[in-house]
Amino acid sequence: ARNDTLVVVTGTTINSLDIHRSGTNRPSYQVAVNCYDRLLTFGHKQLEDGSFSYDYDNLQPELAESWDVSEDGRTLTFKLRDNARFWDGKPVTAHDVKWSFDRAVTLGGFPTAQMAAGSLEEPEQFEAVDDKTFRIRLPHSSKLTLPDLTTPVAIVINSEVAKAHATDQDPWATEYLHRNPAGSGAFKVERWDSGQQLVYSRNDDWACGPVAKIQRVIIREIPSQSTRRALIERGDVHFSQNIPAKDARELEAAGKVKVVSTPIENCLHVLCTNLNFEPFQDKKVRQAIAYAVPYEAIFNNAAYGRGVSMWGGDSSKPESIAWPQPFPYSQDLEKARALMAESSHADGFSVPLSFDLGQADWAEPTALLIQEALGKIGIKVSLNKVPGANWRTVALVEKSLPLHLENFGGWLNTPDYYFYWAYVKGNLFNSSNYDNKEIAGLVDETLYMAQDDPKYAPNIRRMIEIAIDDVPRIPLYQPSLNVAMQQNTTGYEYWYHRQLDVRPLTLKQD
Amino acid sequence: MVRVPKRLRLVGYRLLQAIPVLIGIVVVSFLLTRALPGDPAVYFAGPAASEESIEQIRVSMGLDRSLPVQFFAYVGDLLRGELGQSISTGQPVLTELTTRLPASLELTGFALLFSIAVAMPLGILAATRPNSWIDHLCRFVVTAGVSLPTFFTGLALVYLFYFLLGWSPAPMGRLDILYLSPPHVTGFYVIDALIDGDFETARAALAQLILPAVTLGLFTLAPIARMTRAAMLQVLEGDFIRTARAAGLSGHKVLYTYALRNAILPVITTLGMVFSFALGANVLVEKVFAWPGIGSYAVEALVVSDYAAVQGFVLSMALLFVILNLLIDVTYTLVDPRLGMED
Amino acid sequence: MSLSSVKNFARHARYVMTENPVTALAALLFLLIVIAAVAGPALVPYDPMATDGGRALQPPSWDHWFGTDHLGRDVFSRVVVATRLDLMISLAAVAIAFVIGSAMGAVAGYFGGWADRITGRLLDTIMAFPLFVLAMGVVAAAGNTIENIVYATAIINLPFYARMARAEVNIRRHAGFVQAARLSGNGDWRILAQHIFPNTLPPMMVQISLNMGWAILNAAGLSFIGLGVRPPTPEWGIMVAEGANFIVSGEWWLAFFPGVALMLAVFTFNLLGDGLRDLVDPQRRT
Amino acid sequence: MSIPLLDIKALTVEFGTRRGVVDAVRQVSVTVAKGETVGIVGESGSGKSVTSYAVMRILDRAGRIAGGSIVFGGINVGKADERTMRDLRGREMSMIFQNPRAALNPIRSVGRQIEDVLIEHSLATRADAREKAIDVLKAVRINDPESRYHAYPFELSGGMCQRVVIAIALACRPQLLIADEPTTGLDVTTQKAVMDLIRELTAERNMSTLLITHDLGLAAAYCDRIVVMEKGRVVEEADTATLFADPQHPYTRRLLQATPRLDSKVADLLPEEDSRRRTPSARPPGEALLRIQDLVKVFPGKDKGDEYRAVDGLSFEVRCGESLGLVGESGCGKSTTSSMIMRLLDPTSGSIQFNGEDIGAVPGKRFAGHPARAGLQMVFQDPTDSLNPRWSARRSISDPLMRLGNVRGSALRAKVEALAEMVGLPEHLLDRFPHQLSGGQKARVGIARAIALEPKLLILDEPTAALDVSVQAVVLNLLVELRERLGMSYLFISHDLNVVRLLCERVLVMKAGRIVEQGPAEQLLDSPEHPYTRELLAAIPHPPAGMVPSPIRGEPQAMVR
Ligand SMILES: Nc1ncnc2c1ncn2[C@@H]1O[C@H](COP(=O)(O)OP(=O)(O)OP(=O)(O)O)[C@@H](O)[C@H]1O
Ligand SMILES: Nc1ncnc2c1ncn2[C@@H]1O[C@H](COP(=O)(O)OP(=O)(O)OP(=O)(O)O)[C@@H](O)[C@H]1O
Ligand SMILES: [Mg+2]
Ligand SMILES: [Mg+2]
Repeated sequence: ARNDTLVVVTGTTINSLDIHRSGTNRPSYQVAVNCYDRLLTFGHKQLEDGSFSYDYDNLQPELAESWDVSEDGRTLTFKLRDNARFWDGKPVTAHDVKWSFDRAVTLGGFPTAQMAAGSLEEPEQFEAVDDKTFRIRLPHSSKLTLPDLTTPVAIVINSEVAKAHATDQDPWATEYLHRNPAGSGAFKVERWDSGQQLVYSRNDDWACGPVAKIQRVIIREIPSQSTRRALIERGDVHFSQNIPAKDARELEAAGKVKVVSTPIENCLHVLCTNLNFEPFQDKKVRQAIAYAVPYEAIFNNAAYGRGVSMWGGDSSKPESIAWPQPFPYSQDLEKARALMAESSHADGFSVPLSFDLGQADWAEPTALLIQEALGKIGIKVSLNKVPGANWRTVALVEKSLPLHLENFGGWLNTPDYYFYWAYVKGNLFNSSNYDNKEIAGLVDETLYMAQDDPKYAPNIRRMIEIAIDDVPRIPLYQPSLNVAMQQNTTGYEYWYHRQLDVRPLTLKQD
Repeated sequence: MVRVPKRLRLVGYRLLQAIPVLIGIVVVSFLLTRALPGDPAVYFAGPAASEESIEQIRVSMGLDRSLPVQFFAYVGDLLRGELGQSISTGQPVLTELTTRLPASLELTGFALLFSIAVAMPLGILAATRPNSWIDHLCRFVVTAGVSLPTFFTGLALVYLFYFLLGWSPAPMGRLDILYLSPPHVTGFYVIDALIDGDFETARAALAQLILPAVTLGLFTLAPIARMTRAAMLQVLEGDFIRTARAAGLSGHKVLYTYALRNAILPVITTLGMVFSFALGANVLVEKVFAWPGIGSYAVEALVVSDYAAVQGFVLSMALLFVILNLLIDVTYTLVDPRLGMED
Repeated sequence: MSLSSVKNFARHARYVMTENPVTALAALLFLLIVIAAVAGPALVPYDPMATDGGRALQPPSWDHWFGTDHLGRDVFSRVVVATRLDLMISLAAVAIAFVIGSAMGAVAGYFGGWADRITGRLLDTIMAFPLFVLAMGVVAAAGNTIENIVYATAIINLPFYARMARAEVNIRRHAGFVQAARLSGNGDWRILAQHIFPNTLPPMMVQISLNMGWAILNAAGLSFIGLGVRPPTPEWGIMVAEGANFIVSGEWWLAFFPGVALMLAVFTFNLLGDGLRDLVDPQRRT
Repeated sequence: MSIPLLDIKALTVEFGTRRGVVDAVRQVSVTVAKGETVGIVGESGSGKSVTSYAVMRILDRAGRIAGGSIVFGGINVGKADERTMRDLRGREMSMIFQNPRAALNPIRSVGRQIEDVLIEHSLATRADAREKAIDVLKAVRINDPESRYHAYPFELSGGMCQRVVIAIALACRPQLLIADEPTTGLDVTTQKAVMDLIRELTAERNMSTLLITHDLGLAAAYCDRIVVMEKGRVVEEADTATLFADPQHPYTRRLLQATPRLDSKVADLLPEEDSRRRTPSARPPGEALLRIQDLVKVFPGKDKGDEYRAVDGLSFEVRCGESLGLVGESGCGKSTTSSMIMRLLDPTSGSIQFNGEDIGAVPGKRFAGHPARAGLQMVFQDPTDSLNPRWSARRSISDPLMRLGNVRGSALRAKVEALAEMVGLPEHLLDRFPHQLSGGQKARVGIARAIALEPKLLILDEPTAALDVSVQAVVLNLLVELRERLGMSYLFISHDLNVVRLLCERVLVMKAGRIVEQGPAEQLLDSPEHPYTRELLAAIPHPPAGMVPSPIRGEPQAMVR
């Protein structure tokens, strides 16, 4: 019946059912979320606007019934649920967990990198003590390890099924799992028509939480954004994931459908200057730009007011360690011109401003506004749209874009985690080529440090202070994840991985 | 006695002619993909991949080898019928092509049917009344069709017929969510559903087809109508039309059996061109209507430098083109007895 | 050209116009487009690039005849200013395609043999690509600059001219006047260039006008998939492409006005074709 | 005479054109009685075809019967509705056209085309249509009608096609047959066969025939009565014998005179007072200018063994100052021969010696720069086709002067104007484009261009075939004059022996790429030896000889507008 089938539209294509496989794209992570279980998960909390979000501070068991951290924090022991079974009826064992984790740290690429963020790097760290006991040994204790176990990469796969389909060339059964998930999660994949749709059907025997209310979920891929809007507005679909800010504002105003906008934790839309590019080596130039950016206009015309403003902060010495937090810049062309005049490029210069084609909905208006504003302080900006594939290469790998718009957001919600990726020389999202010994040292020190360590807060404050003063990355605003749903659709929860977790969703009978 | 082998030879000659074209296509598509910016290894490695894992993937994809080596490897794969795996969709290119090509063909075919059904009568009407206001009106109408970008027409039609009026089903691809796709026989949903005896699904599939097909069809009206008009005008001036009229044949017979059949040849040529043209325009229409066709696939593949997918797409298109030309030739020989008999 | 022949031509042009009202209309529209292209930036009420967040997405009004876009830029000004670029793109693309394509086709058609076979296969190869996809590929590979868009458009139009030129030259290569030219001591190249080729112009004119329209549409299509002209340059195609996303949310003017401009231009070029043919066709002179 | 079958009274037909209304036919009255054959003659554009279209009511959309009446078998054709007309057409009256190949639907088998007519007029059902169609084919004496039934027009020769057209026209046994130049484009022997067939069939069935032609000889041979039209009007109407014996209207006389006859001289073709009359003076032939030896041209076919020997071992010579005629039926290789001599086509073997030099050895491609180029020129068969449509007459004539003569600027202007004057082309026409010139004028431009470099040898490939007789008369006289003035030699190609005789001292008769007979013109034509020559001669329809009236009165018709 229609009432227990939920129809979701997305604009992106799911290209694999296996998150560990290299080449699997971001939209495919939802399969890991919905069809597999992890050892741990987060609880949820209600936000000020009444919507629900996962709660970073509230770790909850998923496959693990309980867990135990050793005194030195370097041994983690998990007890698995007795009743947890894979879809084929086989009980979930510690061997499956070990096999799955081994797989994640061995296959390379993204899963390995993400596991490493939690200091999970080698198979030797994982041990299946017995069928129901699983142990992790860490080289050092880390506050990131447990949260990292909630990420979509830390899933537990039915190792027997997988091994049955493994071959010599493909010992980790990537070919098989790519098309055939083998999990214990709340939903199974009923069919997958590549480029068209993905259909989930409920796993009635799910052990790690309340069985889902919805029988089937159809994820339809609709590339045209306006078609997606028309569909949700006409009521032909229940849920539209990740809608543009403009639609969010307008749909909310129209009131026919529910719109939920959640600021994305640990995520910033930033204007990055590349320090390999000569003019940007001058801090004055970077600050001048930070004072020239029309934050307000960008927030209104590119973000349509969705998200959190990140300019006009009170002081250049941060008081809190909250991340992200507003930088003390706001548009002040006088100041900007003055700074330019003092800088080594008083006569201005020309620079291309690049952005990712796939992000054009916010990046393009933003870039246009920045182009215009920088023109006023003598920086001639030309715009450069970079197609998706190319973007990663030039922006993040080669790091060769002089001036560009970037939108990194860390899954693990701590400032040091963000700084690790975005401010430390050589790391992927440091597309500014920013190199600051002090920040690097501070990150090193704080990355694994517990947040209640007394040294933690001052270090973080110092980090932020440097970032404010040096501004290699100029924060524009903290974006929101916007979704729209029909009035009868409830139970939506925001997750840091920005995938739709269909497990708690319900459809009210009407 | 002489005729059949001569025509057969004509077809054979055509096939031979296709060989250099196919070779050309293979080379061009290979070079084109390698010229694309972006590094598939980087893309493939996914977010947060390290330098060495990218390098590892590059090696495993064979991208570290020199271009000629890559080319020969590619040709070798091709000869083994191996089209490779698409990195953007994670499916073997061959699978993608076999599921998506029918979708595109169904759409294009339907669009052309629509276009022919509208453009040919308009062309004939215009040709029988040259320079009258009807003629001008026809010209105006068909030109208007080709004056707007397809994606604009498509979105405008969606807005009007789906969003405002609600007459058209949701533009969500080939079939509404309520229906299951019919068992695969030809890959054309309407036909498959009919074969299955499932008229309800056939109707639903047809309903999904209408808007995109009209969008695409509008774009192809002009060349067909223009060619029909020109060819009809020329034929109608012919002496044999006068003979037929003088022999007292009815206007209908003169117009259709005598004039139109003669005028149809250049129209068929145009149709062939329009078909390949429409397959290109498909790219945009498919995007608007979430049509899981080969065109939208190609766009995505191109944007992410998905070599195998782009090459597979181009190759299948080239084959289609060759087949299409053969079909046209065969139609020609069926319609025109003179063919192959003189030079 | 002597004065009298200029006069003759003018008279002929007038005759062509008056004889076909549609051509006259097209000529008028073309004039309008040319004026907008030449004087556009001087005529418009606003700076086409100036953003103003305060007046974003305003519907058409007295102040903003065509409304404003999502950055508060005046759509009317942008539409008018875009004329020059669009005209340039289509003219350049068609000119390149015409010159190279018809030269290739003419040589193939005249000399036949290997030249013909090689060009034939080359053209088949180009034609075997769905044309728009080829354009996409070229632009994606070479980068989305205006020049590359022009080249891509030229490449996909080239086969049309080449085939047409080939066919038209081929039917004339044994014509009486060609033989006569040979008797008059003309070599092959001169015969091709002076005698045969000019005679192929009338049908080519129709193709030219059709392609000029297509060139703009092509650029628009490229913009739609993000490979078009770079922002913030006003260009009809990209304006329609961007505006198209606003249709469903009710901001119809964003796509509508540039769409109408585009349509009008394509329309003008299309309709102008027959007139152009008549203009270059001496058979129509009386 | 009883009530005529067809009675046209004061017929006026108008055409609405861009430049106002054109009266194509004015006040024309013609009657055709049962069983009678009436000829309508007149020059191109005189309204013959339009009259016949009006009778069938198949005028173009622009045309309209503006006055008068056409009554056929008691039915007023001008007023009848379309249904009635459809029944009438094909069934009661039918029509055949010139260029039979084009008159048939190219992609429908001839049998089907006949069936279409039979079925349309309910004279056959689908079941027996085929049988009846074959009967019809038999009636027009097509041999092996069963297999011809399946043939497409392109598989039949011109004469055969015309038989099929006649078969279609006569399938329903109509009472009136209108034949609009039924034999133009066919060669003389085929013409005779077709005309004889029409005469036989119509006589057999007691049908009436309206024969439209510009060939007085043809009309004389086949018609009972002749109507002469000029500029849309009937100027004279009489029994055939009367008309030829005593033409009344000056136009008729001029027409009669311009038609070459067995005994006419080239000057006789023009009225006596016409200043352009010329008489060729007999000159002693000089030494050989052009010597052809064993000339062979083989066209490769699609397959091996398919090859075609268009010219098969030709040897002859043209002496200085001589005019040599080359005759033969269509397709016998005349044009191929001339192309080879002109070095437009490379011979397969054999030699072409011009002025003692073997120019046949120089490849045609490179002959453009050869010193002998200017000495060899040609006037083409089709004046329209041989002029570049984008070039004005002046430019066309200038071309050889600029390329080979190196004449530029005002010298060029003067030279072109002198040439125009020489060929009788008024100066104001020099700036016109070909389509703005009449056939005769175009022919003159072609001649002016050919003689611009004062060539030693001029090949004339049927230069008058596309022209009206009166224009032909002027052109022939012009050619005589030019030869005298410039001392050229002519190789005159034609299939019309009468014309050849007017101009040439010596004649070669060609058949299938070989020469079958040659000799002095008079002798060869008076006492032909080869049967083929005799056949050619017999096929030419002649107006009754010796009836040329005394000097024509009235003003000479201006050929040049
Ligand atoms: N469709 C038409 N529109 C305008 N004028 C026409 C049309 N058809 C014929 N005419 C005019 O009518 C006149 C008579 O033409 P018609 O075809 O009857 O001549 P004809 O005697 O048959 O000549 P020919 O020997 O060349 O066939 C010509 O001057 C021609 O210009
Ligand atoms: N290029 C060619 N290839 C093959 N066959 C040809 C070619 N040109 C001419 N022929 C053939 O050669 C033969 C002689 O042709 P040609 O044109 O010399 O005849 P003709 O005597 O001039 O006839 P007409 O009186 O009809 O002009 C014809 O049967 C023709 O079909
Ligand atoms: Mg006529
Ligand atoms: Mg000839």
